[in-house]
Amino acid sequence: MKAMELTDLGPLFEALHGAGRTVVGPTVRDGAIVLAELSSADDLPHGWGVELEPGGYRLRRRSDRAAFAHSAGPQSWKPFLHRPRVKLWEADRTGDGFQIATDSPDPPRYAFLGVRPCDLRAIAIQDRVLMGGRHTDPSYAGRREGALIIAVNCTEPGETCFCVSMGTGPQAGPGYDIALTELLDDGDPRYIAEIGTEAGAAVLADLDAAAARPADVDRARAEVTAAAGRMGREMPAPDLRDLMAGSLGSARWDDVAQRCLTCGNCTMVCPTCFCTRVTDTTDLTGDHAERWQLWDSCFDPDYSLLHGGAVRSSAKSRYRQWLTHKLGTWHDQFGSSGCVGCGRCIVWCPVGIDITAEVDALQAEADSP
Amino acid sequence: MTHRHDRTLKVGELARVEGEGALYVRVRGGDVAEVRLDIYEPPRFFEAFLRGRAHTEPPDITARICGICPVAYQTSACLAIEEACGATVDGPLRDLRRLLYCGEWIESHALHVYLLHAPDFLGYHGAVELARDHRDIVERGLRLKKAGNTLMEVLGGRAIHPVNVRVGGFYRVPARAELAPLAEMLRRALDDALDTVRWAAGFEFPDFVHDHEYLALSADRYPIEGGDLRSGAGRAFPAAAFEDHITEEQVPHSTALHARFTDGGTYLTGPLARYSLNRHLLSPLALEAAAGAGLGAECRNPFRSVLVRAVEIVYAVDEALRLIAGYEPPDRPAVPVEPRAGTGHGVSEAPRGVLYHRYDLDADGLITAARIVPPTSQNQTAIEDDLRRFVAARLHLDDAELTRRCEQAIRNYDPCISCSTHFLDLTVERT
Amino acid sequence: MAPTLAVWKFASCDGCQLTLLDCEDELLALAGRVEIAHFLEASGAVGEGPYDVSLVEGSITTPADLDRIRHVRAVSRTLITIGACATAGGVQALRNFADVREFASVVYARPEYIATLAESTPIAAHVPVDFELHGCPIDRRQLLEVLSAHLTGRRPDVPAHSVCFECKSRGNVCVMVAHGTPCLGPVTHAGCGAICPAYGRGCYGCFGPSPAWDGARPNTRALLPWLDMTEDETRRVLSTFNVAAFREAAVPEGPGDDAPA
Amino acid sequence: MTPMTPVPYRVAARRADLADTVTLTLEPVAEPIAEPAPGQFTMMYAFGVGEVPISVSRTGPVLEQTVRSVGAVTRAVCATAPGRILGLRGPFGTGWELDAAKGRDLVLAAGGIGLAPLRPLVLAALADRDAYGRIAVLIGTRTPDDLLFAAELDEWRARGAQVEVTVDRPAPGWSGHVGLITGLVGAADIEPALAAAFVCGPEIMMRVTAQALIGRGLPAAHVRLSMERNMRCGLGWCGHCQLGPLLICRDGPVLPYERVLPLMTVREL
Ligand SMILES: Cc1cc2nc3c(=O)[nH]c(=O)nc-3n(C[C@H](O)[C@H](O)[C@H](O)COP(=O)(O)OP(=O)(O)OC[C@H]3O[C@@H](n4cnc5c(N)ncnc54)[C@H](O)[C@@H]3O)c2cc1C
Ligand code: SF4
Ligand code: SF4
Ligand code: SF4
Repeated sequence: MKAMELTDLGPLFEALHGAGRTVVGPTVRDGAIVLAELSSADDLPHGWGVELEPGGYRLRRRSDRAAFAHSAGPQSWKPFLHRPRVKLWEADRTGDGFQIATDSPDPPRYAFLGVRPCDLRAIAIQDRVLMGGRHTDPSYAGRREGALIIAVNCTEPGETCFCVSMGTGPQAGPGYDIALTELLDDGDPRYIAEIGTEAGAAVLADLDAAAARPADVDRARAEVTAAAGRMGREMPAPDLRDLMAGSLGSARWDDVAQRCLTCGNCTMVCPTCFCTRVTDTTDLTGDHAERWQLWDSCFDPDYSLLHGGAVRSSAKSRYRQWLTHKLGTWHDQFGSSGCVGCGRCIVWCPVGIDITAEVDALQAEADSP
Repeated sequence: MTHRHDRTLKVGELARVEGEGALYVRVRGGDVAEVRLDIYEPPRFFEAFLRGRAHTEPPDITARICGICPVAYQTSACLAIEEACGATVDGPLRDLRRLLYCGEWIESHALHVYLLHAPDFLGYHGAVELARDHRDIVERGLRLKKAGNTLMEVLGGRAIHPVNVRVGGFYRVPARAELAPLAEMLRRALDDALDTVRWAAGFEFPDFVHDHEYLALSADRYPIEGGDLRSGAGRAFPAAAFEDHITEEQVPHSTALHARFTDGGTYLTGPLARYSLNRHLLSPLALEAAAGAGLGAECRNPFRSVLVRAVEIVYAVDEALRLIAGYEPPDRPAVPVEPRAGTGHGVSEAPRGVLYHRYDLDADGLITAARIVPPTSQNQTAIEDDLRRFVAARLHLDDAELTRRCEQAIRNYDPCISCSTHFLDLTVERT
Repeated sequence: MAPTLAVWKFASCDGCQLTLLDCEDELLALAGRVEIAHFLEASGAVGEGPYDVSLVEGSITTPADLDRIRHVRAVSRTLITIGACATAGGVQALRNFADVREFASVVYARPEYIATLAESTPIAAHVPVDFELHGCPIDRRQLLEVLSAHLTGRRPDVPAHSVCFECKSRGNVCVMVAHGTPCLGPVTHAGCGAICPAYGRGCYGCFGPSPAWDGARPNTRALLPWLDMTEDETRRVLSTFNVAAFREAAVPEGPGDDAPA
Repeated sequence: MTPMTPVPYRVAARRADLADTVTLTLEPVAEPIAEPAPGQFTMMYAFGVGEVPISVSRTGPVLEQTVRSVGAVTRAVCATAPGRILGLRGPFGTGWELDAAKGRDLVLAAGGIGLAPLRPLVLAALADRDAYGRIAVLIGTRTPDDLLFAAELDEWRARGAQVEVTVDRPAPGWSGHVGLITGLVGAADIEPALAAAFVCGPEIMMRVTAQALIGRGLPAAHVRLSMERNMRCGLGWCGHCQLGPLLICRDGPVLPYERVLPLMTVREL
């Protein structure tokens, strides 16, 4: 398919807004690059980069005007598709029982601008969990089906990124409507736009953009390929699924439990973590009830509650659940790894626990006689 | 005749006051021998454990002295520490402080007028009982109260013990857009506030006046978030001279600390004092409301304090609207406050009156001594004096009625007993 | 017969019981649903006990209060403690780590008149408590949740997880990771809605320690080195409104976090 | 209507089986849910209180569920009076797959409330009596007073099942077995090598019972257990019911013993 060149994202915003879409993309707020509704290309974080380390995130000024050279931020697209709080229904008491009302407001029609390849894969993984089984989560599906995805190939991996070893980047895999590659020279960035779907083609057709020059297309490819060599981290172990299954009794869990706060940040920032809890509430009269679905985490003490106590009461067992699910049993349950290598759990862990280092240690323990 | 020559009146648990207190009246030979407002709020030792804390901590810590007026504590604490460190907060940051404080005035006054005080005038045990007959009135009071709380929630993060206040200013200042919905809410509250004044003007007020000297802050605007002290008798001094002019001492035959002027005079602080000394600074709308309610240049009937509070609600709402309209976000949320050795004093007008803080800091900014004088402890002498006279003129009433009237008289002062950080504990005396 | 509600106060600032009056939108509905039989801050009418639900604010600091809390327990079918004072001793528990006589002499001219205990203790240290609602002050929505849950007979939705859960759900940027601002959120009980990080400051722990697992202490020690504070600063940040609970949580003995045997 | 919306069912009858256990007969108010297979469960909703997973204890034209009151939701469900409405979602999970045991002897072993999910299996086997060999029902309870469906057991016997009961603590007048349920395994009148086993109860009880049966020569591949984990959705989305690689609401609750054994032996998995 033919690639196009965009010298300015303004018309793209206009086209998306014109089509009634809410554009969500990166912007600077509170000392970080967050995802939020954008009103124009000016809201993009032009000239901002980030410095990442375990437990640390800092914005830094770049010498150029790049809008997408900042690797994964504190959120993924999860809050927009798989919202932290969803009201499932409400009910009112009647004579002998209750009457349930489900109001399903029309989901927003999003255009996600700047979806990084790792996050693109993460969306596919959540699709599998929430829409790919016997039952479909209507709230997720409604938002997902209306979303147009404009991916950005990664030319600037961060210090905590390891998409290459998870096979999810830096080149966007399937699932995008449009994929951009940002080219930086002096002045404003240019973009090579590749078409993934008809919907994407239709958007681009409106822009009356020029076809990209082959040299630029080659350069875009080369920069993405080069990025693959600059990953800040690498996930070790050839077969994580086997390693996890064989490590349930490992001593490393005791070690990590000394450091882990069970605060749940890793699961909240993870773009694939999907766990929710359901809470049934009433008002003071007791005649009106609601059911809400809220983000949950395997680090919550009540997560594994049975009558008589929690199955996983220790921190050790809860960290083990998170890691072995993510890298191991996810394959059994949903046919892929649950980790896309975005590095968020490393950065946003307040005490810098590094998933790749923990796997390293488990591997070393498994290798030692 | 119901009255006896010797009798003792005890109200074990005062209702509708903040905190826990009791009233004790002893009549001997037809004369009032003793009137005591007992404070049995257990001592919490704030001034003691503030020693050794960092200069950044008093706003959060002293807020916990009182859940009814935390902003007052936070403000006086900030002022004192800023003075000690040689920092000044002015311009939009000072305005934001005042705006937050307006929220506390609106909330606290609405609480007192509607939930604590009005039931006395209308013959109900409390607002819930009042609501059974006059739901719309109580709902109006709750709406006003909520407006105050919402203001504090937006600016402070929450209404009780706001988290956004720091020495030097705030942690985060609002964008203009965040204040817009507040203005809308406050415009509606203004109608409720004006209705409140009209409604309270219709109460029946017992004939009773006092002649205490008034003490309040004075500033270029109606005093709220700071100023110098001024009295009705012409005394004028800055916060730094508070302890020169005012002493807290133990009076013979009594165990509560009583604040007086150093020269021995008693005084009263609070809405009546503020109004009487600063009436000219009220906004035109508030002034008009006051006049319409029959409030003159000065008000010396403590029962009419409910009316003055209602006028101050009008003022606080009006003032909040003015501050929001003129708000330009400051370029930084706080001015730097570098610790240094020294002493600082802070006063502000809590809803119940002047609240004084002093801190001595060492070079690292650690507190070496702290002093906090809340309004209720300053007013204790005056309250007891008034009660003595009030009771003496009503000895013909039977115990139940006299008790009821006394309780109402106490509530005139909206005493906040939780605030009484260093009242003496009277448990010993009560046995 | 509507269930009866009583509100009691011990050593405290009144803020937690004020939270009940701060439920402006629900107060009259509540009054229609329960009989508010004993609530001195709101009404002079005192109904006869026993009471179906008692909300208890404040900590135990005087000999007289020791007797009074036993009485309150005896006249309450369900006893719910509200706030850091009642659940952890409050800020006044700082005396537990100092000489209370000396404290009294700083504040009072005649300390010998002060009838006070050497320690400020939570209600649960003296009588059985049916439910503890944390916070300094408690959160209004949580109070309503506890009351409506009680009236319906369901488990209140008051999760014991960390403030970080709420912080991330709310979409805050983590002040600890992104700004280097010390934050106690990871070891603090959720409930406030992560207000402090939303206002750009670190959580100061006013909801008390979040249990790392049912009833156990959080891994505070593992967090401390990451706060990047001096020893004195660390001691101070853990010594505020839940000082007794956090001090216990940070004791440097045994593994900070392991399965109970 | 979404998969998270409860379907209204009326309580047609309520029978107090034990001091803390109640069997409810449930009728759809309008559209019914699909007919559950023995071993499947529903999510039962009590208005305003909450929702919990409960297995069916009778299925077919009449739907019954047997609930032990242990907490807020089960208390509310148990207290629901005839004529009143509960919500049901489901059915969810795997069934016992009785068909796979055609021609074999059957051993059904239950601990406590675990008899409830096994009851539709007993009824199904008895209804198709000739399709199976001998049928042994082994029941362990705490005391004779905790024996579930006591009135029905004789009928099961009369229809050709061997029913053995053991109690942890006998009461005066108890003449039956005393001790762990494993003590009954030897008494089951079956040909182990040609039998299939279905076990439901506390995890530890299921493990030792399965071991004892296998010890008698019953092929491990023919042992099935019903597992229990926290559940919030029943749909495979909420994550709560994970047991290692399994989602119990989707892959279970009924699972082959050989599949769960390695998972059951890991502490806190
Ligand atoms: C597949 C399956 C089938 C079941 N079948 C039956 C049955 O037929 N009869 C019966 O009496 N019980 C059955 N249970 C157990 C029943 O679900 C629990 O007793 C019930 O959830 C307890 O809820 P509660 O609110 O009354 O108790 P609480 O102890 O107050 O529980 C609080 C919450 O914890 C969770 N929880 C607690 N215990 C369990 C548990 N055992 N399983 C799942 N979540 C739990 C629930 O979310 C519950 O709302 C079954 C459980 C599962 C998983
Ligand atoms: S816990 Fe805090 S808010 Fe509540 S009473 Fe105590 S000091 Fe006040
Ligand atoms: S700011 Fe504090 S509460 Fe929020 S995620 Fe970070 S560490 Fe947790
Ligand atoms: S963030 Fe922490 S300190 Fe701030 S209000 Fe919440 S619990 Fe209290």
